[in-house]
Amino acid sequence: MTLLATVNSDVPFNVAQNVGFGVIAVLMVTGALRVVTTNNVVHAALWLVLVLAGAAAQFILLAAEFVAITQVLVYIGAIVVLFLFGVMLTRAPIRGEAGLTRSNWFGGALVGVLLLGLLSFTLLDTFGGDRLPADTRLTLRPAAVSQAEGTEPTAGSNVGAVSDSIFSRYLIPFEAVSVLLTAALIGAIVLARKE
Amino acid sequence: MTAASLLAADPLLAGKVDLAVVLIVALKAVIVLAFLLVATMLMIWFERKVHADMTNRIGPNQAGPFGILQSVADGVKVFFKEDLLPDRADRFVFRLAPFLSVVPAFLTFAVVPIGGNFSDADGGVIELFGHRTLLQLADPPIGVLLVLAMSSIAVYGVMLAGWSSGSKYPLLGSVRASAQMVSYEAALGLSTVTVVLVAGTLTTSGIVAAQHTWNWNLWATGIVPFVVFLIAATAELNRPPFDLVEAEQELVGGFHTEYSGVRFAMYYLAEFMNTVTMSAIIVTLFLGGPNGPVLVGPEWLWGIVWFFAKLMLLLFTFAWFRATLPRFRYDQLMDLGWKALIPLALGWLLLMIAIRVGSDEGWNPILVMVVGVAALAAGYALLVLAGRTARRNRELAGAHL
Amino acid sequence: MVGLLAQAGEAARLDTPEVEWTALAPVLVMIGGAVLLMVVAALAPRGSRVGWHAIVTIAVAVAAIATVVPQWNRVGDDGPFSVVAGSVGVDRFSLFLTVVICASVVIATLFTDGYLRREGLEGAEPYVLMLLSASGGLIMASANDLIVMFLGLEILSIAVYVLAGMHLRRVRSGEAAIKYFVLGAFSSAFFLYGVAMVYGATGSTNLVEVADFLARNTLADSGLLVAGFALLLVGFGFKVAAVPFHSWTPDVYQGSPTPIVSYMASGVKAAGFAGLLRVFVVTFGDYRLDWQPIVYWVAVLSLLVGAVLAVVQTDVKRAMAYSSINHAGFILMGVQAASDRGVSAALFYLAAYTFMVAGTFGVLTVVGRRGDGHHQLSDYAGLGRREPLLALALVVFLLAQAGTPLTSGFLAKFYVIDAAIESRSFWLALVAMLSAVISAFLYLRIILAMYGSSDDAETADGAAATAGPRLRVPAAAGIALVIAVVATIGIGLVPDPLSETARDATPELVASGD
Amino acid sequence: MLLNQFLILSAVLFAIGVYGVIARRNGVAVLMSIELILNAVNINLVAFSAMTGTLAGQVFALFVIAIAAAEVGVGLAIVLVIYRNRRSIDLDEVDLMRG
Repeated sequence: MTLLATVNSDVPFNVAQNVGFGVIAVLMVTGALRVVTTNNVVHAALWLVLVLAGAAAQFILLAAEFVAITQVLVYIGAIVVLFLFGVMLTRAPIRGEAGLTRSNWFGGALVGVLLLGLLSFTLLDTFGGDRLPADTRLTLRPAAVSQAEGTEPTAGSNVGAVSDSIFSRYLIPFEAVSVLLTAALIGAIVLARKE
Repeated sequence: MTAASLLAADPLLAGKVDLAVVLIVALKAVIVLAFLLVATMLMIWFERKVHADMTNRIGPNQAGPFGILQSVADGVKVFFKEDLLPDRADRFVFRLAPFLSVVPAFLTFAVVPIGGNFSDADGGVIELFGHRTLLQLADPPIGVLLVLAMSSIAVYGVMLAGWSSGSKYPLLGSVRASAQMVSYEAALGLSTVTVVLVAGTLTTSGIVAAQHTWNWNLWATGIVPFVVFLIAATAELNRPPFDLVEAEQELVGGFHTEYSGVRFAMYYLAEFMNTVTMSAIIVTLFLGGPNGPVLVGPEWLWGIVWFFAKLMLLLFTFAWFRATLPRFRYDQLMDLGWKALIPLALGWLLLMIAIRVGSDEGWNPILVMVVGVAALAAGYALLVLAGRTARRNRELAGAHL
Repeated sequence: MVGLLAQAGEAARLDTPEVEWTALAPVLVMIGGAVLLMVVAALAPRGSRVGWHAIVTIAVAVAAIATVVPQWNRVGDDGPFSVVAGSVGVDRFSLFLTVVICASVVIATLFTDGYLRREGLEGAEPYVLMLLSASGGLIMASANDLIVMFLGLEILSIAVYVLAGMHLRRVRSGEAAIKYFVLGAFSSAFFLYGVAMVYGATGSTNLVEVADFLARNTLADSGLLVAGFALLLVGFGFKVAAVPFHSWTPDVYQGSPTPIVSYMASGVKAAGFAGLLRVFVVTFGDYRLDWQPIVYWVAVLSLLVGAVLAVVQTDVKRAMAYSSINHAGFILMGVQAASDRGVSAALFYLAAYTFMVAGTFGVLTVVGRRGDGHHQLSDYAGLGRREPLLALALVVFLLAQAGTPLTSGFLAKFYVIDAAIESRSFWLALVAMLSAVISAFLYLRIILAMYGSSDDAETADGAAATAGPRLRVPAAAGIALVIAVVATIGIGLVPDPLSETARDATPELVASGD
Repeated sequence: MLLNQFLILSAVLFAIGVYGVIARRNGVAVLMSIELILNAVNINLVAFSAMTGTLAGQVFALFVIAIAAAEVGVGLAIVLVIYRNRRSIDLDEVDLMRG
């Protein structure tokens, strides 16, 4: 792939990180499967928490600690709590209910497997055994990637770089998010208030 | 590789990670755990004693000198009590919920710097067995966000306890409690942002370092965020006067009505543990952490001493609240959170930002302050007006019916 | 405070990009107007007789249109440009669609006012949400970055999900909202996955950089990119209601408040096509051989499914939903051509379609009566005698949709078919003409029902006349109908101004100046 | 670590989420499946960000998280409307309109 600097092939193989990835990945997939199969909505929410926490852990493996903590703060701390509120307000039975899954779930499974097959084929075909670069300092523009080659991996985190880019290059998206949240806020109140 | 650079933010892990380093980390973990547990035990005793003194009672006085071992005695008693599992409960979640209350408290405490001298350029790094380290279990680059994340995760313990009990009052209590905690998180977060703005960093050690030489955030942020944080923290902890979660007259025991034995003890413990942790966070964010004058004796000791002194002061304050203030009503609680604290914290944050931008741009600080306060006043007037209109509309609708 | 002042100097200054306010004016006016309306509505006591919410909304939309004019000239003088670190591009394409979206807001607002009064739902929130949604559409039209594009799409969608479910007492409104929401969120997630794929394949989300990358490098293996195309197409296809992502359309159109449907069919569709054209035709233009076949088949399916299923409906609102799918197929022909002529044909179609479809649903709003439930074909029986003017307006809109000469619809269809033929998609053009013939049956059926003189219609007319009072056409709705009729016939008679403007409105990607 | 480790994990989550949206009947459960898909997207974005060394992926992931929050808020409000009207959030019962 053109974007990957060729030097990546000599990135050492870190056993601990790969084992960590494997364990977390297995937990995430198990959790995700339980989310879509369990008959109890609250249990589904808890399995979802497992998946989300696993994703946060993967972000840390990818040196994206700010995304990871945001994931925990917003997803686990707010979104799933919102789900639980929703479940309680709509009185989910504590023993679960049988009819949580459609009888024609087979079609869904087929679509899922097909998509997975297509995507994995494409990904394996495109990226094969490409390794991730050792340097985790991120830059704004892709052109800088080639220049980063050969520099010493520096200590430190990307939090500053991420926040700087939000207030410079991604200023418009950042402001757009605030408009989005305003719209969602007004919308949710319009729908949820009692007349 | 990738994640290694993250760890390197801690001076301990910057170099080669050998056995000694691993042992130091383990030692720190044990110390933090033990410290928190002992502090919690003492806090329970302390609060009961203070509360008793303020209400002209004696309080615990049987176990140990001044009844200081009362918590241990209680613990032993509770441990041998029968552990009931309600028939209609969701067993797995019912068992899981207490842990979800305890664990966030521990994790939060891991980022609190409990000692160290922050007056030099090193920023609180001390020498331990020939290794340089901070006197805190972990110093992630996103420390403050971790604190906020953990406080939002603490909701799970409450919410799931109520739901999994399979009974009416616990469910009502838990919905109340979690709505309260979620509501006050916004105020908590907004006042924390003010601290981050002033300190210019998200790490707890950095925030403490920015407060050396008496430049405490308590006044650096202009006191208001501290007050908001203190009130919001009290509500977040479900402590009096915001303890209507367990308003016995209305809800029996609140979300943990169905819990007994060890599991109940865990909730009891978690409540006080969270109080200790939250106090430690307030000390870190607003009261300068371990910063303080070095008097006599070894330098490293004084950081810890000052940290403790400040912690005790806050714990006393929480006990004082409990003994003095009457419980809020639910609508008052929500009004205070949404209509007073959140606008106040947000407005103050905006004012701080305006002053900061003004000094960056070289504007006249007095003018900035005047304009900022005027804008806030206008905003407040709009808020009041909108509230009044809404009330009138409601009355009109009521008259219509 | 001391600390604040002391540390102020230490912090490193961040290079924040220059914000060119004038370039963002239309979006800012819409958002500012929405916030202002919300604030004022919160302060003013409820229950005033004048529909000032609607008046403010229209004023805001018109002001947004007014801000377009100087920029149109500026682009003419200096060429297209991009602002704020290259995340927003201003070209005549985005300005053209800004006007189209704002116009659809104006017309939908005029219908909404009467609707809300009739249903007892008065309040500022629907207008605020419509303005916010339209601002999302404007962001999409001028997005120069896939992140911005996606955020625009979400702002657009989230507000419309709520508008669909706005009629809280009507069960069908809630059903429409949940269907729209679930499928909309689903398609947004696909869109996002597609963005991730494109980012992985090209290393950037900025459209200029993506286009640059694709122009400079020949990907040995474009599998990832094609997967990205397909997933992006799902997202856009959903918004513009193209087959096979159309399954929500009939239910949502049928269940949502009718004036909101008029906005959905015009404004939301225009925004969806804005994104589609900018991302596919302009950015991925070099890879058109990879995506053209997909769009080709989507267009064919939309044309045929929309036309055939529209004819068999008995509910007029539902039939119009299928007809809008058919129209999406026509506009997709312009996309599929992937040429300047195709783009301008699509733009012309969108502008013409906005007026005719908004007008159609406006008539449906009025005929729906209190409760918004009278949409069966039988409800239209004898309308030609009871409400001759209203019926005449509907006839104009329906004839325009069918593509009758002397209406805007004829030229709109002519231009897209011309563009398809120019790009040598003869079969597609043939399918389009066939589908136009099929869907003409639907429009004729409705017209016949209105003017039919059979005994059957006579009795139905009598029954309706005795059952309910005369239809009331609110003044605002009347104005909107006049605007729509004038526009539809006007464009049909004097097409040159619009077609020349559409020809000028070519999209261009420009990197940021810094 | 290989790039594809993360991408395949993301593809698996994506597929599971798609299955969930199609196969689940409960409104809240469907929303959860959508969250699975959004998480798959985020893993993709962050992995590509690490691969290309650009920030866009991480920033985009942050925005996706914010959008997810907004979406869930609105989604649950809609589910509540449905529940109020029919005392059930079973999506298969939402079928007044057919044709």
